[in-house]
Amino acid sequence: MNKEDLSFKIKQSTDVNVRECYQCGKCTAGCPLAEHMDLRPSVIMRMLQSGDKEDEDKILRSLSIWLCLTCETCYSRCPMELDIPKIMDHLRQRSLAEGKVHHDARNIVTFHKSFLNTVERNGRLHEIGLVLDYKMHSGKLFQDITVAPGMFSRGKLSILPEQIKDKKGLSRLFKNQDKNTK
Amino acid sequence: MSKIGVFICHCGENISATVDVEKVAEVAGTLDGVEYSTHYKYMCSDPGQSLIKQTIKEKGLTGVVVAACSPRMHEPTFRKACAEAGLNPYLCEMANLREHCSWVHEKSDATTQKASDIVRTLVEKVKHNKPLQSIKVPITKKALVIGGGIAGIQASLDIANAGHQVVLVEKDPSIGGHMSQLSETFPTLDCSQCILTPRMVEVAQHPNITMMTYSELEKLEGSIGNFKATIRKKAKSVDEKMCTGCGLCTTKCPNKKIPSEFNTGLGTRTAIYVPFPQAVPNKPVIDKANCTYYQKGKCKICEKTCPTGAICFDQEDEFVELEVGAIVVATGFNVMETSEFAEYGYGKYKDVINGLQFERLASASGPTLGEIRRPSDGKIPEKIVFIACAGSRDPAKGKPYCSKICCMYTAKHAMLYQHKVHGGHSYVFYMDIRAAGKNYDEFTRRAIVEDEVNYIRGRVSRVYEENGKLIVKGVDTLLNAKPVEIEADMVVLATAGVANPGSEELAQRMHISYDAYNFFSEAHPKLKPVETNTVGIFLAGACQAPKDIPETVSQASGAAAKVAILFSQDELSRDPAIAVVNRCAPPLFSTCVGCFMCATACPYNAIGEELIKNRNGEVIKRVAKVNPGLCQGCGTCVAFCRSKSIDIDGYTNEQMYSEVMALLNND
Amino acid sequence: MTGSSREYNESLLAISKAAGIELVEITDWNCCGATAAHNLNKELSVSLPARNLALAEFDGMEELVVPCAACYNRLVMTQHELNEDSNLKARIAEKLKMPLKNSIKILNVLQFLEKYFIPRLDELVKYPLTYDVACYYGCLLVRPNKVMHVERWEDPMAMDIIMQKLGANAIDWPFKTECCGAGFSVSKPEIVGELSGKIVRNAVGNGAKAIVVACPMCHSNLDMRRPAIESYLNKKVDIPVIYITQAIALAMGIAPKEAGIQRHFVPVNLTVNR
Amino acid sequence: MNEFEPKIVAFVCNWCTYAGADLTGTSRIKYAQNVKIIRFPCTGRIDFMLLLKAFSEGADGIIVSGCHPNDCHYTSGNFHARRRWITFRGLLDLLGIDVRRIQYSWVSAAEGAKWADIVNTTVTNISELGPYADYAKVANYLEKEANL
Repeated sequence: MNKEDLSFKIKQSTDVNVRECYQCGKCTAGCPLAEHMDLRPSVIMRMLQSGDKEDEDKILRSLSIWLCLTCETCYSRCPMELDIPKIMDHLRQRSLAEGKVHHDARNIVTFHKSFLNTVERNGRLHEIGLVLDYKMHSGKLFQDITVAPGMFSRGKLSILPEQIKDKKGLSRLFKNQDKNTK
Repeated sequence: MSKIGVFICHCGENISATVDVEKVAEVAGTLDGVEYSTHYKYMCSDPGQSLIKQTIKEKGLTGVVVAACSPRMHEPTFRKACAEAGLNPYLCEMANLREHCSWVHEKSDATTQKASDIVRTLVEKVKHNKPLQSIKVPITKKALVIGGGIAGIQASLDIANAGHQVVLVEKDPSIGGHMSQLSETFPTLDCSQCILTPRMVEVAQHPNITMMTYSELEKLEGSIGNFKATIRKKAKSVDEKMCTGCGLCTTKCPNKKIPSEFNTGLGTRTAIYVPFPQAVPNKPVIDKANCTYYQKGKCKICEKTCPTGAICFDQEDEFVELEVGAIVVATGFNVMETSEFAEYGYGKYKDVINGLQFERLASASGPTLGEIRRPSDGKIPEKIVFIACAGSRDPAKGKPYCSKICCMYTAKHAMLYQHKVHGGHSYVFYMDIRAAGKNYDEFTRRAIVEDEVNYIRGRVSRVYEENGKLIVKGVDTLLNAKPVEIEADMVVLATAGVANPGSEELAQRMHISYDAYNFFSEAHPKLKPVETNTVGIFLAGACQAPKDIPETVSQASGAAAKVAILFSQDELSRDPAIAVVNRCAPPLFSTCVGCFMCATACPYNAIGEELIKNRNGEVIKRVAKVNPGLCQGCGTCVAFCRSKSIDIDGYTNEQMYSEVMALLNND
Repeated sequence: MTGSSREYNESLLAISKAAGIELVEITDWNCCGATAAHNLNKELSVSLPARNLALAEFDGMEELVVPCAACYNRLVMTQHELNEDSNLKARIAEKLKMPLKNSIKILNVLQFLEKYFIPRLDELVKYPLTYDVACYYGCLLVRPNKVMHVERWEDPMAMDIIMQKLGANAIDWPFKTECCGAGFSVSKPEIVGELSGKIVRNAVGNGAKAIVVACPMCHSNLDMRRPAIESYLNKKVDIPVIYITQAIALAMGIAPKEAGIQRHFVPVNLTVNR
Repeated sequence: MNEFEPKIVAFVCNWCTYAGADLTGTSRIKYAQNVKIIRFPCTGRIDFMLLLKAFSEGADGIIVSGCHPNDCHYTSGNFHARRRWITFRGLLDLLGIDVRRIQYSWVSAAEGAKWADIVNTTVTNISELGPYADYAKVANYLEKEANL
């Protein structure tokens, strides 16, 4: 492994060695989202093994890494016990840092950011706040408009967020973090 | 004054690539007592050995250190060379510069320094070596073969045909082993039973072979040439001499629903049973755990039925002691329990079976008389999926090794299915096709091209049942990892070959080595594939590692040849590294105080007592005495002796202390 | 859990109260960050749950009952990662400005029920449930199995055993641990429709009259996202989805309203033989 | 590399650990050079006085390794060794030798990788403990007790 290789950086940060993958494909075979992926898990593993820079760029720009739901099925069945979800986390963070997020994945990223925003603001999840934040950033103003009234009538949405007391302590956790989460 | 010769081997480049052999030779030459020191490319070659022999004669050496590979590899070679030059072979020692130095370190000064340290240590040891004479022991020319599968059958026949007595011990009621369960064999598609059963009959009829079925090795003592084996003959509850094998009892036994081991649970048998129609011996045994009489105290229908009165319920296990000179272990293998693979549904879905079960379905003598039918409803499967590497090459849940035989038998299974079910569809999920063997690759190609078996490169992640079909979720890694879903009627898992249960205990009973997976270890991976680390015990077949029939048969014949070679001699030279009790001048005669701690420590009962008498014949002392015929040279007694009166030749206190001191004083 | 999974909270508190078990909330707890954090920011995904662990320790608790499967998963993973990496542990404790022993016992709702309810179910169950149910575990309670150590993770039985004890017939079905689409509930609802749709279809096909869950994410996807499911399956499906705690509440004779049964999108019309 | 290179002697049996160490070589698994092996027929043969001798001659650490329980080529030598080791440990305390300087282990003929592991861990541990300096104490003891 060359120090420049993405596989090397993955090994450094996650302690997962992609060289161990022998391409049996069991991860892809069990992946609930394989059908929707542009690059399937086992293909990503193979591309990482090659160290090809174009391939590495393709991975970071792929939709696949954002479609991964971290359901952990691949990891739990992998005969080599390769922690693919951990690799996916790493790839997502890198894709974000390098500004390579796939177009169709932007709203997924937006949702995650909105989620963390509400958590940072309130310490807890506030669903209306989350959805409003998400809608503002994603532009999907009318999505789920049919669900919301139902949630109100069932007492499932509260207008005011719950807040934690020690906000300072919490914000310390968010500080000195990767700026990408903002 | 010692005159030691040091001979350093390059082993091609195996040693010289990381160790500066010239430097080591130079340093060795300066050691006290070293007369001559040199290095050479291949010390074990003929010129290398000649160099040693010549130097011994020219320089009048009193000891030799060959610094080369492991003594476990070439100690006999170099000791023989020394003997040929007139030097007592036990004055030759080996310094292990390859396995313990050059192969495990990078090239550096520290590596060379370590090599020098090792050489110096052995030089100091050899200074204290004494000439020893090898011990002669007579050989009992009778062999014990453990396991009556094809490996044990072949080994027994070969040894017996060489004119020696053989006792064949089999734990099941019949010999035949796994091969008798197989349908056809690859790559010829011969019927397995058709080629095996004549051999089984030959064993039964051979005048030199004594067959002991339903029996197991209980205990093993002694050593090469003179083992003493205790065999437990499990109670068959049937008198073998009176039974004629008419089989009437098995038709009348009321307990008919016991899963048949021979049919891998796909068929049933009775409590008094013969495992299969062609069994040898064709006489039944009573399975006590499932017999109504043994369990509930009432029934005895078989006894009433038997025309010769051969049933004897009060029979007990019998122990037979055998004296044998050599042992062939041929206990075979088993298939892995696949219950760990919940994702494949084995054990949950009746139509997910393993390869051995498929053999029974495909066998003309099997529960479906050779028709491929689903165990659940007896329907003929229209779509069948074979999953290779179910447990093999799977460090997470199975075994990291390749089971070697599955690629071939899976191709055979798919082929048999296509021959038997016209219009059927078969799929094989595989990772690699390993078909190395004569006509093997041609065989798998035939399955793909002519029989139109669909080979899909990829592993299966999940098998589950939906609407009466087994949904197989796999992947085609050759098509950009495209997910593949097949609605199958039956799934066959090519489960890993594993060591037989009880292998570990058996190995411990015989004191032979076994590997991390409980397969028995050969003495050398390349040059001693049929020997074990315990001389006189040989291996044959899949108890050493999964292997196919031709390979098993070759190894069995190899083991038989080793036994025949051993039996071609009348006596045997044994390593004289045994314990001795010292002698000293009167009035003590020996420093032994007669506490006999040594005797309590000895695992071989090799220590007796001796009375030391003075000139007048009066007993002045009772001391320990080692019986050289029994002592195996473990040296436990030496560590136990508080007066330092017992010592072990080849590993004396003097030698060991010298080694320790030499090793640590490298300034 | 005062939001979309309010009924989970209500039912858990109701059955605990009825069984005389007191549950204490961690003072000033925060959100674990869920998928968002570990997708975007590794350290945050550990530090957020770590804060809760430290708070619980501060409160002097020995056992932490975590009803939400996602929170449970994050907490267990955090505990695991902190124990594997002492540097990370020190760094995070520094940030939290709180000591962190990291030894608290974390129980998910099934383990909690197993420990405190199963031994007493005979006495607590007044109105046995008699219908066929599909117990759905999802991902987070069982995977990664190298950390969760669930027996038979491909075919877990813990919830099935509880439901059998409540009198119901827990059907054997293959989708117990398939993924429902979880984090895509808002951002990719069509994928949730597909993944959850397959699960619902299989449960119905195997004769289940209700799906029992132990995870708010699973619940919201199977219940609230029913329109997306129906559009994927191209037909109407009315199988209700209830929390295991609600099932227990019903069997204990607690009023359906107290267990939040009325809060579901798919009406629950499971009658109890009173 | 550390400045302190510990000297470690390994007392191993011929049948399991020596063969296991051979396998380490055959498998080309690398390990630290500090450990040198002395071959015994069996761990049962190892007189623990030899260990003291090694300390008195300047060893910083010792490995004793043989067959796993039940695997002894001579049936029971490794059991005797284990029993002796338990008694010997007490003696070490008395002599003031840190018991961590002796690594007692089982390595079978099939465990090449395990041998490399044991060597490397022992070297790390002994490096942390530092050089063993109390030769005199042991030498005295040996002179008195073992007449050497």
